[in-house]
Amino acid sequence: MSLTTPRTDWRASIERRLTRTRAFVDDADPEALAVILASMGSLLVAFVGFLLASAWTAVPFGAFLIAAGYGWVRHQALVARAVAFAMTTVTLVTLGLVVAFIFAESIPAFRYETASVFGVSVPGLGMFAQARWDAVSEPVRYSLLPMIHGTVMVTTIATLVAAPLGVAAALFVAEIAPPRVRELVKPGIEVLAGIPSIVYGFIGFTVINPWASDAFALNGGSTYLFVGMVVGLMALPTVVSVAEDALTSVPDVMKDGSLALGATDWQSMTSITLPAAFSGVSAAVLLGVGRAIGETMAATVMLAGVPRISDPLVNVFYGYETLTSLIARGYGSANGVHESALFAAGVVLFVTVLCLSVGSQYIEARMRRRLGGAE
Amino acid sequence: SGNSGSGGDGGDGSGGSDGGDGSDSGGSESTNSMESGSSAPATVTAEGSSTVYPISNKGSSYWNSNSPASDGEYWGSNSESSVAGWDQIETDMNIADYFASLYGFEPTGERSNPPFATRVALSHSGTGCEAVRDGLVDIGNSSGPITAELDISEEQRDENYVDHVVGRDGQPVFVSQAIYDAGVEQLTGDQIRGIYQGDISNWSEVGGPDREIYVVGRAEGSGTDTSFRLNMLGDADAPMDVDTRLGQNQQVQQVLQDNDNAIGYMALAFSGSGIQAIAIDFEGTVYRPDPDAENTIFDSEYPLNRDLHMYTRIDEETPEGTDRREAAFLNMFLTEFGQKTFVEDVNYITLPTSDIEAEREKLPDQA
Amino acid sequence: MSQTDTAETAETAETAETAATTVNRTDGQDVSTTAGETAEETRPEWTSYDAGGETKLAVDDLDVHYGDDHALKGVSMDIPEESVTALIGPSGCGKSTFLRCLNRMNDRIRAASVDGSVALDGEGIYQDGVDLVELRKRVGMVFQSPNPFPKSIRENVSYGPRKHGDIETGLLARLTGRAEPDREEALVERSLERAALWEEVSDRLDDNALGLSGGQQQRLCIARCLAVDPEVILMDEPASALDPIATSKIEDLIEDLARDYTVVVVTHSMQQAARVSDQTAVFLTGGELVEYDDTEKIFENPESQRVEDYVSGKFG
Amino acid sequence: MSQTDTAETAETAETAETAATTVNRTDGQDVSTTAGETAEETRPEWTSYDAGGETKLAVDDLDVHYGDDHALKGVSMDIPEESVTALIGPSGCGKSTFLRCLNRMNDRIRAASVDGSVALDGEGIYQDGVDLVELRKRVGMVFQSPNPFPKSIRENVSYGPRKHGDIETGLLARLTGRAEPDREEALVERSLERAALWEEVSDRLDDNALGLSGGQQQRLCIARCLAVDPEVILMDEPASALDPIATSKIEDLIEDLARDYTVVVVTHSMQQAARVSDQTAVFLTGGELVEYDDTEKIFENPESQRVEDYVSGKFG
Amino acid sequence: MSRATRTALVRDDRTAYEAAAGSAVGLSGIAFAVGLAALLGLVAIDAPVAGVGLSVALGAVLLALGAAVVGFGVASRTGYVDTGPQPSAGIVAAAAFTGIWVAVGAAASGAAGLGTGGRLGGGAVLGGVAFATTALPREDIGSTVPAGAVAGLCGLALISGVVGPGWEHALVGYNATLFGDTVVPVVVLFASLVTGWSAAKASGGFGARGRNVGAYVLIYLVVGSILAVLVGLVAFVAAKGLPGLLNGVSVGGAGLVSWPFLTNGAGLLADVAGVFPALVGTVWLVVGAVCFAVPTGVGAAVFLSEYAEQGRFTGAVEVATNGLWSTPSIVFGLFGAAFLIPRFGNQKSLIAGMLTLGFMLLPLVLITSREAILAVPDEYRDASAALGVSKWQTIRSVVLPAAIPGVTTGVILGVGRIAGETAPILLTMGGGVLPAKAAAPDVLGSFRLSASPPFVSNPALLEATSALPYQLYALITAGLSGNIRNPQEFAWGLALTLLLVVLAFYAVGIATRYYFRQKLHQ
Ligand SMILES: Nc1ncnc2c1ncn2[C@@H]1O[C@H](COP(=O)(O)OP(=O)(O)OP(=O)(O)O)[C@@H](O)[C@H]1O
Ligand SMILES: Nc1ncnc2c1ncn2[C@@H]1O[C@H](COP(=O)(O)OP(=O)(O)OP(=O)(O)O)[C@@H](O)[C@H]1O
Ligand SMILES: [Mg+2]
Ligand SMILES: [Mg+2]
Ligand SMILES: O=P([O-])([O-])[O-]
Repeated sequence: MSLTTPRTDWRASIERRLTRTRAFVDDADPEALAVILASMGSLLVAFVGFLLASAWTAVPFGAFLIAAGYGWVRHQALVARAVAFAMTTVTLVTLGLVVAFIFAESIPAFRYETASVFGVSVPGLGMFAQARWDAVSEPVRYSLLPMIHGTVMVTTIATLVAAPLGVAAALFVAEIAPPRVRELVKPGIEVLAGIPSIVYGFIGFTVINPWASDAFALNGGSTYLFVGMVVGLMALPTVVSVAEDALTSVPDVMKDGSLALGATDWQSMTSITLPAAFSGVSAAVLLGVGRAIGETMAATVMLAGVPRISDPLVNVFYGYETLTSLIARGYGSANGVHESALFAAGVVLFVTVLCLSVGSQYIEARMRRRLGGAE
Repeated sequence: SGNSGSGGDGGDGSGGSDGGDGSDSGGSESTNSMESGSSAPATVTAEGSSTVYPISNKGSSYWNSNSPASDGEYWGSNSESSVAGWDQIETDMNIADYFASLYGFEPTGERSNPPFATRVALSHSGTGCEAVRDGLVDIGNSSGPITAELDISEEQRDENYVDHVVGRDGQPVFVSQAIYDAGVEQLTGDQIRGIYQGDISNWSEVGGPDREIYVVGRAEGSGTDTSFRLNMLGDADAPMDVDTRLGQNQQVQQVLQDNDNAIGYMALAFSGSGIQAIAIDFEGTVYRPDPDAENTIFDSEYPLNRDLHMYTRIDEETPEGTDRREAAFLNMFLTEFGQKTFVEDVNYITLPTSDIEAEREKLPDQA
Repeated sequence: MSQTDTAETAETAETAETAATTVNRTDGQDVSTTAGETAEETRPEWTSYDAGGETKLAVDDLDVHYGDDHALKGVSMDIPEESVTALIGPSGCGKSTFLRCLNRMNDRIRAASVDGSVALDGEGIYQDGVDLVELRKRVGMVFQSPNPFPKSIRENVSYGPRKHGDIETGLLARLTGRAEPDREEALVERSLERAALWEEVSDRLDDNALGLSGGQQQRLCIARCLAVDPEVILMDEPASALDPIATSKIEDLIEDLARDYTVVVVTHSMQQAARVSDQTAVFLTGGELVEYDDTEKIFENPESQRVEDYVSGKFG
Repeated sequence: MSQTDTAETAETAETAETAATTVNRTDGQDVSTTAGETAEETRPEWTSYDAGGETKLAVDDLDVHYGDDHALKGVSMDIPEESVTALIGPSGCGKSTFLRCLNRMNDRIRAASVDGSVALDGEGIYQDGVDLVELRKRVGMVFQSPNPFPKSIRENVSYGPRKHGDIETGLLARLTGRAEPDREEALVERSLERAALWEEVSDRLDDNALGLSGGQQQRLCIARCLAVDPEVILMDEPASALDPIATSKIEDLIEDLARDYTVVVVTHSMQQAARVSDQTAVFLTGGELVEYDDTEKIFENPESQRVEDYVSGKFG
Repeated sequence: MSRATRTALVRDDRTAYEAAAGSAVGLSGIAFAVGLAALLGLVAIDAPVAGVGLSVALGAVLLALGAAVVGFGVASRTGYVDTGPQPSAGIVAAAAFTGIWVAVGAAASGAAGLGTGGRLGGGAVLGGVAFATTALPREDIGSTVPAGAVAGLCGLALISGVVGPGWEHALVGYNATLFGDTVVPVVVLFASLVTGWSAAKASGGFGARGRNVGAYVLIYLVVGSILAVLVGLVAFVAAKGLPGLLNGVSVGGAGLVSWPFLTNGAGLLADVAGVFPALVGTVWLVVGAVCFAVPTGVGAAVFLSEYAEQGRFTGAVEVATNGLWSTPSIVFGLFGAAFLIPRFGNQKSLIAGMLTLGFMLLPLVLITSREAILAVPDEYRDASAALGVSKWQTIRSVVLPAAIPGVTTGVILGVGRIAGETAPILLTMGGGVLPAKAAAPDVLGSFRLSASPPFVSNPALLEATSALPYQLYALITAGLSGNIRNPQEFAWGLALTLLLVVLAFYAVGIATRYYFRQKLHQ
């Protein structure tokens, strides 16, 4: 595609939209237009009021409700469409606000941790260029490296647990299980997703940590090993259900084709189904990794809560701190740059997980295209 | 002092109380909920230190229960038990009614329905000090001085806050039972400093068994941590090197019980079975965790000894710093009854009578 | 269809309608599939055809249910070796069901339950202990719509032999010198040649098979099946998705295959059945095998009135 | 189809093949739809048929593109009032596309773009400012596969009138005394009766419509369409999913409807077209209208060689 | 080709060989189960079994299994039994055994006191041997001998007591020590897995069928363990929590159940401390989140799938919603703390918690509603349009009713997820550790009208309120104390209550989906 096409595309689509809007305005009943303008306008004002933390926010919001209610009775179709549009906007605004606030609040920390490379000062570089986090004693530094190390450790172990087990369980549910068993196993694994993470955390804290401390003569019971395993168990259902979707979306005729050639079930799975569903399965693993990275409570109650890097780096018998537990533990008592540094941890988390999400969506879309082309 | 955001709306009974009220049976627990109506004074809210929490929570529970004077278990005197300091009180009013009436509030006469409710939230000192600074609560509980917690000067403190000291804590250092049994019954201040600054990492270095030391610290910003740094390490911002940091005192106690190689610092109220307070040798003076010893941690000479504060804030509405609701509640702790029930019984050190008098001076005049 | 037919159509329609109503009245049952047949009792002798050659597959009193749905009713027929047997009949009459019984692909359908017996070379394939993998190696199947694997053409063809261990490939085999790329190459070429596809694809064996046209894909599936060297080849409407040119190629191929294999082909096109098959079995609504005989006999002079109506296009 | 046909089939197939190859060779383009026609120029006079009655729909030089795909090429025809017009032709020749142009259902397909004009009672339906809702009230449509709403039979039938506000129901109407349950009842009964369904469902009007059989569902969809009281009824293969009995009921109904309505019906069955229609339009591959004339004429003596080949079953 | 090497269509009845291999699989399974029990501390590894310690007995079993497995391979190789092995066990098996034996070699050389170089060397030598034994000979030898050797070695180690009760090994530099109590069960688990797989292959006669059986044994084991963990978890929490939950339950005269744990607070004077305020808090949280997220999510889904042109805009929204869906809950918490708290009285409050959870629920509702709406067949829309019905009427009367099953299911499952969330409310809602009954929010009764802005206020919404997951967290970090008589029991009862609340949502959600599916397929 040449460079100019998208631009003309844009212009054309904007023009199209403009003409359509004009046509819409021409067609619509003036009263209906007035009602829509009134309701949308007051909603906008209410939103601005809310942003400014004004005590008057309730007034335009009430006006919106009244205008929308009146419009609902008189011009339902138009108002419904306008309200649906407003809801879409609210969704987008939510994401926008999440991004805006997390980033805005993290700015002081990034400023504070400015470091210079080759004479250029880069805000936030200090968070990744040294390994000291100490919010109390001099020199006060906010390095995220220890927490990133912890997150990587936990996520790696969780993935080692969740990926193979999850894919195996997905294969079982999609391909192997007799129907009756499937009808039991599938909801069972879904229920696993429902167990609140604080319950895992509670069991981890009261049962696993003391046991680990005993069984391995540890200095304290917190270990990345067992936090990772617990988090892996939590990420497992995500992997299973997404991978299972991918596996079942491989057309039956492909599997039938393999079986009819005299291949065994296992051969059909490994040579046909799994390769065909490969992107879907990897998307499942990515999503599982995303969940593991974002898992908070189990890590918070099971880890020691000291921002430190274990020695040697791969020592799974220590469990210090992850990005999530840092936030959960520190928020509320922290203030100033310290608080802002917690938001910086949130930014790192958010960006990482967003990348994973976008990556898995891309991979999934590719799979859909490929399978679609196969038909 | 400042009101919380909700206080301005005219607190209602359902806003309730944290530390617990209630009645003998679950069924009638709800009787206090609505009657108080919207005209009642706002709930007194407190937040902060887990060290001060046992005192203020117990006080709040008693207050919210508003037990009648005939109830010997929770307030007042009857044939079976006599209450410390009861002779100075001698009333037939319910407990909260009595203390509130001293500041002109109308008694309700109903169990579980005090003239106004109190609520105490648990976090740690830093959070409590911030909350009272930001006007989120009426009372900020702190086990460390607000000057260290908020990093403010003493002038700023005197300008903005009233410091109500309700009791004292001789902050002991505890070790796991196994370590104590193995002979570590006493450490010098330097040894403890060494342990907490990462220079000593094995019990054998201080005469114990050949085991690593599991160094337990409290959350940064907690009063216990601040006082420990201040009194033991010499500076509120002194560097520390611990193996784990725990949210609240109680959790430190649990972890010390669960591990057999741990050392930790706590408030007195949290001593328990499975852990042992050790004697500490400060430049030749050995302070023992025994009230009857020659030098004891219950003594104000003990370097780790500290005051337990409840701060209120001075602002335009309350230039005195303490309004009538707060005063009525705080006053309860500053009686002989209060010191015995809420301070001594939860294992803290009561204030000497002279100090009580000085503290009561800070409160507004009684009605 | 001759031009005079058109004039008849109105009449035909009416006959069909009354006939159908009759069926309804006599059976008293719900006719949910395509119907419109005259009521008639099927006679056993209509289906007891003997082709003369060796019997490859002997089907005896086969009943298939899908849940409560009786899809195939007491079908018995002997399929002779090295010939083409066509199965025709209106939609939903159970042709595909019957075909899938011959290599037990019906086992993969949850609701299906099969009674009766099918014997391959005299060995019952529904008895206990039958090795399905072995059975399907011997009874190959080509599906209605082409379903190549999303792999290269070469891999598609050599898939079966590889999985059966007849050809070794892969890193380890190459390391241990056991890989036989030449044998694989020869097998792929032979199979593709038999399926009349070699010329078209010989220079792009490593391309993805999904890039082939529909007709090529279908022939690739046939080649894939031939590579396993089965004895029986089952084809379920192998040309239904194809254009006329591709169709005629497949038809030629079928006739060709019958020299070495036993071919059973389901088709919805009577012309196709007439063109390619040696014997034809006619299934009618309700899952009955109504008549089974020489193809010529079936199309020119069937015993059953219903079959006559059907092959002359009166219904279906 | 007479029995002698069978002998011819092999020949026919071959002819078809060569024909198809010819098409391929002359056009040089990919024939993705079923083909096999002889090359021939369409002449305008073959389609300029005048039925004599009032023209209900006048189609003039209609072109439809799906993206780059030219699906309908310069089609012009006048559809007379109160008669049945059949559209036939091989798959993919644009019959459905044409039909959907008549009530602008093509607007709902994003890729479709329509040029040319269609006039209903002389009023252009593609000009600016046409009210689609109004248009579709007047030009109703019945789809290929029955698609009743997952609601009760009654609600299905009264759906259109309710939404148009012809019948008021619901709480508010009942409270204000505007509800007219009797009028609704009458309308439902009348529509179902016209669709020859009343007897079968009169005692279960509140059952879910999805519980009906295919034929009943199709008639329900017709009833649903009649309840709106349109002037033109478009039907796209209304019997393709049905068994012969249901089909013949629908066919009777179509003939019946033609007394009051203008009916346009697409069908894949030439017999059906011959049975029910007054005039027939034949579309052939590429989206051309090749011939349009009296049904009898088309089936007995068409002008175009390709149409003759087509109706005599040589291809398609 | 295959016609020449055709094996029988009908396999004879189970041969003695298959039966033996089958029992070896079974025995491996039993060893696995015992190993698991020992790991969980259900049995001690020095418990006496037939006169010897369990560890020694297990060693003997492993040794026997190893020998048996090797025997199966040899019997097949020598043609003593009829099998269908392939020429090689394959690259995957070769890699796995190489890895295993490298580890064994390294560990053994380490134990023999060799340094890093020695370990590497030992590992490499044994790994090389294992690779050759697996990859080069025929499959029947390649997949049995290395496996049997692993099991045999493990068995010998256990029998000889090289690893056994009282054994310990400090992991230098890792601050951890391995003890026999954990290592023995792990060794048993591992070795029995290997022999189970190998024996399963033998019982399938090696070749494609053998691999099939082997893989299935492993997969069944994996799924079995997952389910066991699930059941174990729920059962464990139930067993620990039931005493607390049922504390003081009694049935009154009129059939009225008094359930103090659910209806009491944790007040000073309450007989049985309960979780009423947190329960009410959770209910209000869910109600609030649903009130925000469901109309918004469904509205947006309607707009996106019915009105908006499918293109860049909808694509962007899809990416955004999926991004929101996978955003960590703690980040939502941060957002709520930074955005909502300053706007609602500057303190943690119920309404901040509601909205934060609502933000989390929003993408879930949007995604599932969108899927449900897209799943409504276009035929319905076309049919309605062809009847001359306007777009909005069609959406309201046809599309939404048909989509409701999907939307409902999605909402219920989403609610189940947010009801158990802790991190966001930790930062936005807070609440007490052991609130008394009166601290339960009375939202409906607290609406106040006033003459000054904001004109409507509701103090109950603006107060910090407890919720079940938060209370559990607070109990963990605050430690267990207070007026509660049996704090452990209280905490487990609380955990069970939370688990039941969330699982109930899931059960209802799954059942709804099942019900609608059944209804659709009728
Ligand atoms: N998987 C299935 N589950 C339930 N019923 C089925 C299934 N497959 C087929 N049937 C039913 O069995 C009967 C026979 O179906 P079958 O597919 O064998 O017909 P057919 O002759 O191949 O028809 P067609 O020519 O349309 O392919 C039909 O009534 C069909 O509805
Ligand atoms: N929605 C669409 N998008 C793109 N192309 C389409 C679409 N619908 C139809 N076409 C194309 O337009 C041409 C005519 O299609 P149409 O559906 O009108 O044929 P038809 O005569 O109705 O065929 P059939 O008998 O198979 O229904 C075909 O080539 C088809 O591929
Ligand atoms: Mg079929
Ligand atoms: Mg069509
Ligand atoms: O009293 P603290 O909880 O702040 O240590």
